[in-house]
Amino acid sequence: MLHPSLFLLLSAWLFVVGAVGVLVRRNPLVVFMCVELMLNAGNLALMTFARIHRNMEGQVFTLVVIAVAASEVVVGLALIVAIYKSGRKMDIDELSELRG
Amino acid sequence: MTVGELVGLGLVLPLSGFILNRFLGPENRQLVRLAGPASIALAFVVFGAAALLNGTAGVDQLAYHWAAGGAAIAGQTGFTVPAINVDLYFDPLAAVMTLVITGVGCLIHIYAVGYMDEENDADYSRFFAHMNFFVFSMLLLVLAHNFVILVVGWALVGLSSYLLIGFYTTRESAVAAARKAFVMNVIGDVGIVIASFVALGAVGSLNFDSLLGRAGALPQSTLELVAFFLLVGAVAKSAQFPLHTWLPDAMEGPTPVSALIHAATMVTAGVYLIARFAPLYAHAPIAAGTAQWIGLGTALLAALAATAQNDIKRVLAYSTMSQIGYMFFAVAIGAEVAGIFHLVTHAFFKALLFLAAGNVIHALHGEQDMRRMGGLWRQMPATGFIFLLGALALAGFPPLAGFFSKDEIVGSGFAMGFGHPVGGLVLVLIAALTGYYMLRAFYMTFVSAPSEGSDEAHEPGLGMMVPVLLLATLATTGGLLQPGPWHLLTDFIGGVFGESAPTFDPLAVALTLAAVMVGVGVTYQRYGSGRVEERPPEVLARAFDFDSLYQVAIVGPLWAAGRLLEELLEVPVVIGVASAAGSAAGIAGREVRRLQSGYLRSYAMLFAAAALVAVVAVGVGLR
Amino acid sequence: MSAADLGLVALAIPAGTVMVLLMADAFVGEDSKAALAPIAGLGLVSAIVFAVTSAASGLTDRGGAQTYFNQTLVVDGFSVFFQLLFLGLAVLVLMIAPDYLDRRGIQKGEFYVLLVSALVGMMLLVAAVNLITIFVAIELLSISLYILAAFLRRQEGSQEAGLKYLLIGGFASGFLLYGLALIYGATGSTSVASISRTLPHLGGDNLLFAELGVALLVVGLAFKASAAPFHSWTPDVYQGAPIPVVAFMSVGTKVAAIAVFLRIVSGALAAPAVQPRSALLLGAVSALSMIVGAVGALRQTDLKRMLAYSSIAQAGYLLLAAVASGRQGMVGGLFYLAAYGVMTFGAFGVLSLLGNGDDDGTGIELQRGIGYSRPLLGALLALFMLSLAGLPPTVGFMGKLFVFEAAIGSGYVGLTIIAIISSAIALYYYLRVVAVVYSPTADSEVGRPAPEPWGVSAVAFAGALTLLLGIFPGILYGLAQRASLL
Amino acid sequence: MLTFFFALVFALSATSAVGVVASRRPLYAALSLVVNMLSLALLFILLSGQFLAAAQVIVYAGAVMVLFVFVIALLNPLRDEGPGGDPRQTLIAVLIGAGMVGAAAVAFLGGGLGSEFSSQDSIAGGAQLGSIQAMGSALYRDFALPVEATALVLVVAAVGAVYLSRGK
Amino acid sequence: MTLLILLFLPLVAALAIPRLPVRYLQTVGLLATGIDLLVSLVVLQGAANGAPLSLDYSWAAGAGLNFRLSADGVSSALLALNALVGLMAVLATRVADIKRPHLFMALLLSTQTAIAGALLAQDLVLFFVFYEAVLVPFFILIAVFGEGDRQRSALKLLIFTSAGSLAMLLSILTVYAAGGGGFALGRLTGVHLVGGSLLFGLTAADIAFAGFALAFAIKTPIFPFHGWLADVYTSAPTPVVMILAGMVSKLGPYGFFRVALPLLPDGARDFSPLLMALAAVGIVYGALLALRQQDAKRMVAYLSLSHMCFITLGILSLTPAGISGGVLQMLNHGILITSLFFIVGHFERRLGTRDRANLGGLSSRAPLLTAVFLVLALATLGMPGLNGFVGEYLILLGAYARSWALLLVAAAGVVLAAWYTLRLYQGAMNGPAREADGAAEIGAVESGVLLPLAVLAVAIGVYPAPFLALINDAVGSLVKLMAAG
Repeated sequence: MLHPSLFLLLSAWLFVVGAVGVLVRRNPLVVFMCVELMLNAGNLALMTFARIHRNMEGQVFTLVVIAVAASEVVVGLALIVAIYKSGRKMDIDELSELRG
Repeated sequence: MTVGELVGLGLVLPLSGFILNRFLGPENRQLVRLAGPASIALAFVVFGAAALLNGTAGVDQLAYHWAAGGAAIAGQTGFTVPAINVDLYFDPLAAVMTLVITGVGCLIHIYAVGYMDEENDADYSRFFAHMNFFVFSMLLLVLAHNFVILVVGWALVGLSSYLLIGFYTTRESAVAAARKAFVMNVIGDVGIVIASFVALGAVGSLNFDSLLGRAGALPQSTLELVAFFLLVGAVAKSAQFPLHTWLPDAMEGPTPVSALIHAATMVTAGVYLIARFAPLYAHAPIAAGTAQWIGLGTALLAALAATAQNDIKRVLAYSTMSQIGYMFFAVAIGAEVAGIFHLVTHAFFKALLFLAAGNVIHALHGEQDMRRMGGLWRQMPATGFIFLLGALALAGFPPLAGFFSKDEIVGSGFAMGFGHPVGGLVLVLIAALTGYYMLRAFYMTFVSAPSEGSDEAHEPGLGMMVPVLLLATLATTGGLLQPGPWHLLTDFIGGVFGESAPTFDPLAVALTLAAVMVGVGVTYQRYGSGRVEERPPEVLARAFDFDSLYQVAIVGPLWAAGRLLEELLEVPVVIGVASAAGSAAGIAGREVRRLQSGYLRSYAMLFAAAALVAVVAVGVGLR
Repeated sequence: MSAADLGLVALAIPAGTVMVLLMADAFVGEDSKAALAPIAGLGLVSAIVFAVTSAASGLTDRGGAQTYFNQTLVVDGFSVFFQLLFLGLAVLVLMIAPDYLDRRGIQKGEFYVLLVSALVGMMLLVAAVNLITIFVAIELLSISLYILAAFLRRQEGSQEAGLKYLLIGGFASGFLLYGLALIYGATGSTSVASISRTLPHLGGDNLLFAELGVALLVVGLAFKASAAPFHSWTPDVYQGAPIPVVAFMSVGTKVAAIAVFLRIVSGALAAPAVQPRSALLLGAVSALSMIVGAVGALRQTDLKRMLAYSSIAQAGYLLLAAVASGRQGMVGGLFYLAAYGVMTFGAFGVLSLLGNGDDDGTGIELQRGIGYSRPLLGALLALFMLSLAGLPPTVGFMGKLFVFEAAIGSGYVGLTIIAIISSAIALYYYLRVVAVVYSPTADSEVGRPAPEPWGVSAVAFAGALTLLLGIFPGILYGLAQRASLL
Repeated sequence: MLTFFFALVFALSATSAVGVVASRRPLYAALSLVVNMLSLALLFILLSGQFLAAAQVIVYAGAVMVLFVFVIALLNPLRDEGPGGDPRQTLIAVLIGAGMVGAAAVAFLGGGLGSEFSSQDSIAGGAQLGSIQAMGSALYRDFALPVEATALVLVVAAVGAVYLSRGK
Repeated sequence: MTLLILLFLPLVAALAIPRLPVRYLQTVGLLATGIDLLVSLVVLQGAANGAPLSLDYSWAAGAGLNFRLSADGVSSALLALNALVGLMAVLATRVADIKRPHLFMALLLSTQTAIAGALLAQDLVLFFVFYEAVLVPFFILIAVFGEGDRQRSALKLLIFTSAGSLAMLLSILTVYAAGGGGFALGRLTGVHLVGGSLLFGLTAADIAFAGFALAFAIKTPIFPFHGWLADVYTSAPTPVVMILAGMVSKLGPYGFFRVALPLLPDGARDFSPLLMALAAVGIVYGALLALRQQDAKRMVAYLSLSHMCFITLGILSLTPAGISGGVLQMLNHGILITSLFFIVGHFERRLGTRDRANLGGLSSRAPLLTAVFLVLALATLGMPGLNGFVGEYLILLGAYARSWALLLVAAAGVVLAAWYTLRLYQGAMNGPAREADGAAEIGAVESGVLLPLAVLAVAIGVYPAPFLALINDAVGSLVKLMAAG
């Protein structure tokens, strides 16, 4: 049952669901979560490939991604808080002053 | 001095007269009075000397190399830059022409000293400068020995003509007439230019000799083409059908200009040209035939038109056209000497007529309408007599000059040419018309009931009368050059054309004389009794209305074409393409801006869709 | 120390500078944060000295290269070329930034820390020869720039720019990561060298993974290079972010991304089975960028936005060099990258100096007549516009020439035609600015602050380079040849 | 047993992901994400990534998600934010998603399920994949540079977060 | 060194200008262009003696670029014309009337360097660099100092010409790729492009030639690529349009002569009939539109179109006579169109109008202007004895060598030229005086511009031999090459 294909398919599913989430959700927090989902999908693929090839590179990569994703979240949340503090609605569609 | 140097000197004299008058004249009227006629008189003397020294030889005098000519390049097609010299050719034909030009020109200059006296200093000097320049150009034309110099001379006389027709620069009609004359003459210039190309292509040189020397050996089509395009030039310059409409309008110029340029000399350049290229036309029957019919047709058409004109100068203008038609006919059928003979005598009596008319116009302060003249015989008997003399000479009354020259052409018409003796008969008919309209002009001006205002008219001063009298003498005695029993002109220039003594045709003389008598008789019958209220046929008065025809058929369509092009092509398409491209880009720019909605989700959407396309294209589509 | 070691030191110094700045920030009073700029500058200049020494002591296209850290990093002519470019850029930005920050009231120590750490990310990226290093480097520079874009944290525009950049950047990172994972999955290694060895022998699923991986890698990098259709963030972020940041990121991110294209996508990953597909993808992205960038800039009324679109088009030209491949493409690409850096920094630098008070004042119409009121800056702005337009005798022209030359040489005539059409359109909007700059106005003499000596000398330096390298392209061309990987 | 366990985790992961996207409330989305991450940690264990599983739980499910929940609470916990707006947008998004899933299916299942993982899970040096020894030498010998760089990323994030959320 | 002085002196002056007080602007401009004119005569001397000056520096060695200049007969003649036209343009500049005189003068001078560079370049890239560089100062000059819808006009100039030059760039690169190393003109001469019948039966050489042809056809311009012409010429200030029409338009035919024909003789042969036909149509087209124009400046603009088509007709006839005529006519047209635009500008400045309806009867008030204008107008319409005729004669000869139809169409253009030129001249100088008031006579400055040009027009017309001799070698070698290839 432990077919690599299934793991990869799951990772693809997670990726796609995350991507679709970015496309449809308007709350920046949720969008963020969706991005995390996509990164996690990448991680799952990396872990699967590491298992296939039986080397540590994929695992190290995954660890790095986890750290990086955490950093991104920290920055993103700080930014969202900053925006919230300046009194704007939590809707990315509101963030469309810059356009054209 | 050699003949060549004399010729060069003779050419330069009028040019220096031009320069003197143009640059020093405006401040010094006295200088203009002197330098204007004197430069021409001196030139006449110089050319006389040259003619005497030269005899019947042909002399080529090189002035300088105009263009060195490109080196021939192996294997190339097309033409190199041809070698072109500024050189002058003086032979009996040129001698006759130069003497007529400078001789008659000198007399007219002298006349103009008085005639133009009312002009202010600037205009006075301008007039003489341009007259001198005309003489220079005309001399260059007849002395040319290759096509390029011919074109230069040809165009420069056109320019002088333009300048002098438009002498009264503030008069709208004069300005328009000048432009018309110029543009139609440019058509002629272009014709000669094209002729020169064909010649260059055929013989590799622009020199007349290399073409004429091999005229018999060249393909027929080449000869016809050269002859045809030369004919275009000749027709334009000599105001022959269909490029004739500028000449009547050209009468807007001062009368001495009409006398010199539009009667005696420039307009006969076409005749000279065909004579100069006689060997060519001898081998180009189609072109020669065309020339012949053009001459005949113009002679008839102009004579008919002349019968219905009321402006005295216009009568003379149509008459000039008609007489040049005679000359065309003559040179086209191979009677070159007869043509040149008529050219010479015509220069005398037509200049005389114009100057006489000038006297009248001068006396009436610019009035040119014969219906408002009449009865001037009383105030101006001398002018009247001289006008009558000129009219009769033109009509061909013996023993005046026109009698001999015209008879020689009519006789040739019976004897030679295309469609003889029809040509001769038409010429006889025209002679009758000539007699009619010239006497009509005389009657209307001098005899019929006087109109008001003509009382103050008086004979001009001596300065104007002397040249008129000299011309009258020439018009009377000019026939003595070639009266039949002896033939000085043929002896002199016949060698150029290989012609021997002219044939004397009594029948032609008799017919012509009779015809003239009929014409004169009709005039006497109609006008002898005094003022006649006449209504000449409109179509004749307007000379068959070629002006309107050209306006409708050529000028109008050109303007319409210009307008159509501007409105349908230039503005919307040629210029519009930039705006169209600009607005297309602008629209695209707007679309891109619209896509850039500012909504993050749509950015991500675009991103994801593009990524999907990329993945599918790479992974699946290209398998 | 070998030449490569010197290059490694040049890379290490900025990383150390980050730490120094962090500490210095703690000791410097709120009112004198501008003092951090010279500190950072000192560090970077010393790094430049090392990099120059490294380049001068025999590090060329053919020799002297060395890998470090178990083959995750390489110091070669290529990387040192870019180190120099980035270091120079950062120093110039440090020259214009303090005054701008003062004007906008954001003179904070964090700015310098983040600027230098983004620089480290860029320098790491061009030297990275391992997929993990590549990813970390990209994230390092990205996260630094997300924050810098939002550095005017009280300004709505800047906030919006930062958040948009961050969200769509994370989205793109997802694609990039997945691509890298697939490449790793196909080859079993994250080392570029070993991938490059394995790739030609792949077949079946693994080849497919590799191809899809490369496709996603291209997508992720194209995002960083702001190439269409992954460009959407660019105008918004450029408009909202502080100008010195834009000057830095517009050059740095794009140049670094293109460098990865040159080294990795068109270089190491250009196995026969993969190369045609990645070239097709790159070609399509390049063509789209050239068109979208040129067309999008047409109707802009704000210079920053216009330059953003123009940078999209420039990305297209740069990718053209990557598509062209081969030595000529590489050298032409390197030349144009440097040219792009100089002129783009210059353009944004002038804008940064022209701003006043609490508004950037970057509307095109606002520049009317500055050719007279601020002759030097006006002339420089005009010069940078001409250079971006690719008109001689500027470096922009030479860059385009070499890139197009390479593209034609490799047979990409169609792409070159698109590039040329795009250039033609671009002339319109660049020269429009020039005309505005020199349009006489009634009151163009008033209301401008005094010039700032450091900033002005920075853009003047860029201007001098723009002209000098345009007139004597041989200098830069020689450097590019030495830096070429092929 | 293992198969059942695997199937359960698999299903949990797939559905919790959908929960993240489909939850109308951010808090539910966050909780779904926690479930998802935990399920992934379990899968990591199946893939011989014990260390990573731990990291996943600690960093993601622990720190990151706490942060999320904290911010949600700070902002507006009850705010309802279903997938809304333009239904066309959603439709296109779903279509794109379907396309991607299709592409992935073709790529990953094109050749059938294929063989299972080999039972061998020792790496080249002899150590077991994901073992602490292997991890240690990989992190601190082979990939020291990216790991150090990651440290710099974390520093940057800290500095940035402090700057952005700081009061004045 | 002489060439470098010739090339860069105006640019150096232009760079010095921003620092000058306004009252020295014109003096410096005159000095720079005047000295440049003298230097150009030295260069001309060299070419006339069969020892053309040239130089060759390595520019960007690795990239195959060389800074290679040479001034053969054709180049040096046009260089002298450039310096002359530049001098006249500076002379025609009214510093006091211009809002930003420094910028104006600096740009005006910098055009000199750009044009001279294009005329001197012997390296394709160098040629392109200078050719493109010409555009920038003109864009600013028109966009900033022009009249009417000046920004639009400037953009038109930009869009049209840059579209052309980018096409040329493509061709340059194609030729370079086929040539295998270096951009030197001499090396790439007659380069062989592989690829027959790529597109609609066109060969690679044809397509490359088309790129060049498009650029030069737009620059010249010839019909139907002249969409920018009327608006741009009308918008440009007098000194600017003098250089633009007098010199810049020459870069088109010069480009054919120097670049397109020698590099791609096969393409030239294939395209020659089409281009000749377009040129012939353009002659008549320009003439018909010139006839209609009410604005004297627009009229001169279309007149220029017609004449430039003549030049193109000659050069594309690929015959020695036609090419010689075309090249000579470049000089003639440069002299004449410069003076005509100056005269129109003079009307506008003195009388406040250039609407032909308001002009008339100036001859009595301005005898000197009348005389000079007459000479120039006559030369323009191709009066034999003046310079325009010499070129036209040879061009028509070249056309005749190729086709009767072309000859006749072009000849019709000659007749129309007489018509519209006289409309222009007579409309202003003759007829009854109109309301436009003011002292129309030319003063010292205007005479300084017009008299030398008129004297040149007469001199070339009366004694063209030295001018033809000057260009003979260059034309000869081109024709030899075309014949061989």
